[in-house]
Amino acid sequence: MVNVDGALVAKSLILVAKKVEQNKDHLCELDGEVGDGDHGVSMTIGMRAVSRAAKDLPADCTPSEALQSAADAYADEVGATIGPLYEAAFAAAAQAANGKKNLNEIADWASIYQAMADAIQQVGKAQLGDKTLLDAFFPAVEHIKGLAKKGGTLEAALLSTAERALKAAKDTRNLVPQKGRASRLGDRAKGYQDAGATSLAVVLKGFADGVSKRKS
Amino acid sequence: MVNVDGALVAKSLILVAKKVEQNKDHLCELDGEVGDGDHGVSMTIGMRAVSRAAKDLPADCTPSEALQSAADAYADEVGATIGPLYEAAFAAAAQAANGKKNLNEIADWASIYQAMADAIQQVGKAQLGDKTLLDAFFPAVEHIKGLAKKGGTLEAALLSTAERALKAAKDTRNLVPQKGRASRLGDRAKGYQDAGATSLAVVLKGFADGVSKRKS
Amino acid sequence: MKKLINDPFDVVEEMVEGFLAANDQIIKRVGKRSIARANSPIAGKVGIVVGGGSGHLPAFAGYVGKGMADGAAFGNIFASPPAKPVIEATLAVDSGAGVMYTYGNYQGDCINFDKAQDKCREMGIKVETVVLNDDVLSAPKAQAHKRRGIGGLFLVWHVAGAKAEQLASLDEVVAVTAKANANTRTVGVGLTSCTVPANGAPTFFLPDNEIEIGLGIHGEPGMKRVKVRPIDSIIDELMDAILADLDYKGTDVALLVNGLGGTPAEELYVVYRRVKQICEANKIKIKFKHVGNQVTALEMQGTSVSLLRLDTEMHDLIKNTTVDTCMYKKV
Amino acid sequence: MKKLINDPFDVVEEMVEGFLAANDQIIKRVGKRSIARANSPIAGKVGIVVGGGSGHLPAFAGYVGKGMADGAAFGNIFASPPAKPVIEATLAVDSGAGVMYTYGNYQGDCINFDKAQDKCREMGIKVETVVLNDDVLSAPKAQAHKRRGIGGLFLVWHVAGAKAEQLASLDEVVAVTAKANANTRTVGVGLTSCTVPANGAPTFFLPDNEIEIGLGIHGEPGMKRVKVRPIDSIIDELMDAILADLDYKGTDVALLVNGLGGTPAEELYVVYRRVKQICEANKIKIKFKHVGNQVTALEMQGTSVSLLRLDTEMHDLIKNTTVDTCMYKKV
Ligand SMILES: Nc1ncnc2c1ncn2[C@@H]1O[C@H](COP(=O)(O)OP(=O)(O)O)[C@@H](O)[C@H]1O
Ligand SMILES: Nc1ncnc2c1ncn2[C@@H]1O[C@H](COP(=O)(O)OP(=O)(O)O)[C@@H](O)[C@H]1O
Ligand SMILES: [Mg+2]
Ligand SMILES: [Mg+2]
Ligand SMILES: [Mg+2]
Ligand SMILES: [Mg+2]
Repeated sequence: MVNVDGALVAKSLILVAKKVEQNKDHLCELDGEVGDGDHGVSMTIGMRAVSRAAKDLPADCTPSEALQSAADAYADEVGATIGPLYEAAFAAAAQAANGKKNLNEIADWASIYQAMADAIQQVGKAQLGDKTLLDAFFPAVEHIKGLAKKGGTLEAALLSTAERALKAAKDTRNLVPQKGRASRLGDRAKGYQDAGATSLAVVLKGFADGVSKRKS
Repeated sequence: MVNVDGALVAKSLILVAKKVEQNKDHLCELDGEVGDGDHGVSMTIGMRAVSRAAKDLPADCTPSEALQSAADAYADEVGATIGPLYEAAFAAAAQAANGKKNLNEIADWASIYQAMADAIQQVGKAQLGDKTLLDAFFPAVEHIKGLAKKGGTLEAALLSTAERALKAAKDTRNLVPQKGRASRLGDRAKGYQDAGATSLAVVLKGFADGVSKRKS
Repeated sequence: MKKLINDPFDVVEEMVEGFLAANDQIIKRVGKRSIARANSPIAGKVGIVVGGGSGHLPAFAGYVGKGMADGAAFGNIFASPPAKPVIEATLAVDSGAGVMYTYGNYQGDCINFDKAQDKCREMGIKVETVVLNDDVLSAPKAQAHKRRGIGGLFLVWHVAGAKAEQLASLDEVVAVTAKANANTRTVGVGLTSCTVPANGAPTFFLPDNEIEIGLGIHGEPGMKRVKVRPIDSIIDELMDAILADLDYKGTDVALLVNGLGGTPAEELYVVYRRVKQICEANKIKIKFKHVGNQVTALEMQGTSVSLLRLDTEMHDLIKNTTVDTCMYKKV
Repeated sequence: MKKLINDPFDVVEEMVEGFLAANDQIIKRVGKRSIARANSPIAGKVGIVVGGGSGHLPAFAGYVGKGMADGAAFGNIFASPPAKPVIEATLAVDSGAGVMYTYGNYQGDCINFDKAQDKCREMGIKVETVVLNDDVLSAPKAQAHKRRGIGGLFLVWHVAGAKAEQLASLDEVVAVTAKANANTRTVGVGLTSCTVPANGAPTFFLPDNEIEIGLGIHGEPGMKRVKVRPIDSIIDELMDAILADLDYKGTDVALLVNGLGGTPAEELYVVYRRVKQICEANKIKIKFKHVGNQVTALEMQGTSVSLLRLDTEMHDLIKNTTVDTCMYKKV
């Protein structure tokens, strides 16, 4: 079993950043169908800053410190809608991880993901079904909460949670957006997968791979 | 044998205008290779004005009056390089036709074409080989002067003169332009057929068809 | 993608650097992504802070200077700035008379500016906000609060800036800005999309025979896609939408025919010609007219038409104020 | 082709109509294709008449107004006006102090303006001409008289207009205009071509990874085609060409980073940033700087950089003159 200490959380953040950047063009394309085509760019800019901050962390940082550095990086660099959402999410994650030397339990991550999703909802005021990243995140949170009760390895739990998020992201296709610029298109935005939900799935996959120390 | 009176000259001018407009896009394309892509447009604007003026002429106008109306139409509407050139050309044609009730002899047209080419040279100061419309016009003038000596029908003479102009226009491909904006490209402009030479051939074809009363 | 840029991720940084250098007589830098008038804070004057995503020049930074805005925050391309540069601009322009934020109605801007407002109020600065929502076609009238802000921003800020220049109180500046916004309507049409540099491909694809009615200023799709047709009939449709939304008949207006960035000025004058004909037919008197690129979307081709219904106060404010901002001057 | 137009053959007519209506405080119509300042002729003032093909706004008509030109003639798109509108403008602006024609060096313009000059002189009007040829890359230095006029026109007219505004004599206005021209150099780069409306297709095709160095303002091909690369290295090459052609080291300059019509302002500021670095490295002091669309080619994308080497006279002329033309204002 891996020991998910602050250093590994930091490494995971760097991996998340890499994955997001690899998906930049795809995320922009999705956003371009109904929005302004910049989602992949905003996420890349934010995660590049997160990555830089993670690399600057001391080796003995706590998980909470690592997550808070991500929040701070987002705060200054990104703006847009997604900036405050991820800033709040990472800050809430840091809060949820506070006092912990490591995040080795599925329950740790369940509470972190829950805190992140809640924070995003608090800032963005979106409801389930509004066709936002929450439509990927909330199902993922429910999923990992179930796994925390059931038990199993952390690696497997994070991976299947990321998969759950991706499936949910794909399901946003049928939703009519209620928030952000896509909402102005109404039914015209139906049929397109939500960009933010898709990037959220990429982020969760990044954490899963980072924690299980796998490469891709 | 047709009687080329003022009315038929007017009709020919209308036909020339129609032919020029039919060739608009092609002429623009040629000009666009080395110039600013507007030659077909300038010629169309000019010949539309010529056509309008020709339609307004009294039925009993003289050939000279018809040609002068074309000069006046060009003067006010076109500008560009081509405007003053054709204005001068039509005015010189009117001058050459002055006092004549009809233009039934090959020699009439030989002197008209000669006067037109000379006027263009006087205004534009281009030499043979400078890759301008004169490189189509001068060979055509030489050709019709030869025919005037040899004899034959006017229709056949004008037609073969237009053909001579077209061949000469095609031969401009190998020239390096010395006048106008294409001249700034130097050798880069080699290989492209000169737009003005091409439209000159269209104009001469229009006269030939107009006089022989053929449709196209 | 072909653009006059270096690394696409450096565009905003390098653009800001060039913008500052080119306008150093008018503005100063007050943070990495924030500027203020060189002589800020101006004693007794309400500070007007504008901002939003980059890619809309002259909006927003281009309007910092005498007669319009006092400070601005730059976001990334088409992305609202974070709260930080807004706060920096606020601190730089606050003379004690208070600060007004005014920007187009986009979720990202609202979230980030509100955050800045909260923080600045905590610091004891009086901050008020007027969010602008002139884009008629972006939501039905019953949901006008959801409409986004586009070209009309320029007209509203003309009024707001003039009022603040007179050293009016924060309440007065807010009131006249809200009034100007309530009397401003815009409709737009897009011919092409545009390319976010770090994206590298156009945001969407419009076939060569289709245009988007109701297009915004981010290259995002508009309200409906229609076939290309003569501009007069398009303008007729746009003006119908404006005139149906607010009663302009017989009133005085300030008018903007706005270019979206990639459209030649010649075409904007063809548009103005038709707009003026329609105004005349509706007995609308055009008191101030502007034809040009004021609120753009990178190299997008298209136009928007904005009308601000004037009362005497707004009319005189515009009339009597010289404007000398980075990118817009009124002698 | 997608444009905000009706019949492509009506574009110039409708554009002129809109232009006149939008600028009726500044100009009046004096012919079908000619305009003059509303208060022309101005007693004792040399009248400056500019003009050329349409498609270059603000050039040329956009510069009619206080501090720049007195009259202008509109040609068709990219086609010099005939002599007639030039004559109309001349008659409208001549106060008896004489008239100066000043325009870019294109064969069509030279022929038509010369014709107008001849006719006006026959009528007893004093007319002189200064043809502008700032485009370094359009001919080698030994054949500088063959060079065409592009973005630098704007800088030269700034000086010329200021001198005429001071009621200087025709000889003096001509002299300072010629001096400004002799001290102005421009180089340009094009990313895309443009579409003459009545043509309907782009003048030429540039692949998505190629640009044209030395491009003019008619969408015509430039001097050489190169692969896309970072703008800094392109600007370095352009500035090398300028600095090799005229000695700017240690001098004061007025500077223009010009947009060709379809390029976002953001990119022009990225260009300005680099130009400024190069000027600093060469101890060139930028006294006046302009970043924007001044001499355009419809919706062409690209930029040109112009430097005018100032002496005290030209410096003070620019500095002390307010400009209030149709499309350019200097407070
Ligand atoms: N209120 C909201 N709450 C949660 N997520 C949201 C909200 N509004 C938008 N989003 C998410 O943000 C994504 C768009 O982000 P992005 O393109 O970066 O921002 P912008 O719309 O400002 O350009 C959407 O796909 C959606 O998932
Ligand atoms: N000095 C000249 N004398 C004769 N013909 C000329 C001269 N200069 C240019 N031309 C002709 O004019 C043509 C270009 O005409 P056009 O495109 O209408 O004018 P512009 O170059 O002003 O756009 C050239 O192809 C050439 O044949
Ligand atoms: Mg977006
Ligand atoms: Mg041409
Ligand atoms: Mg955005
Ligand atoms: Mg031309």
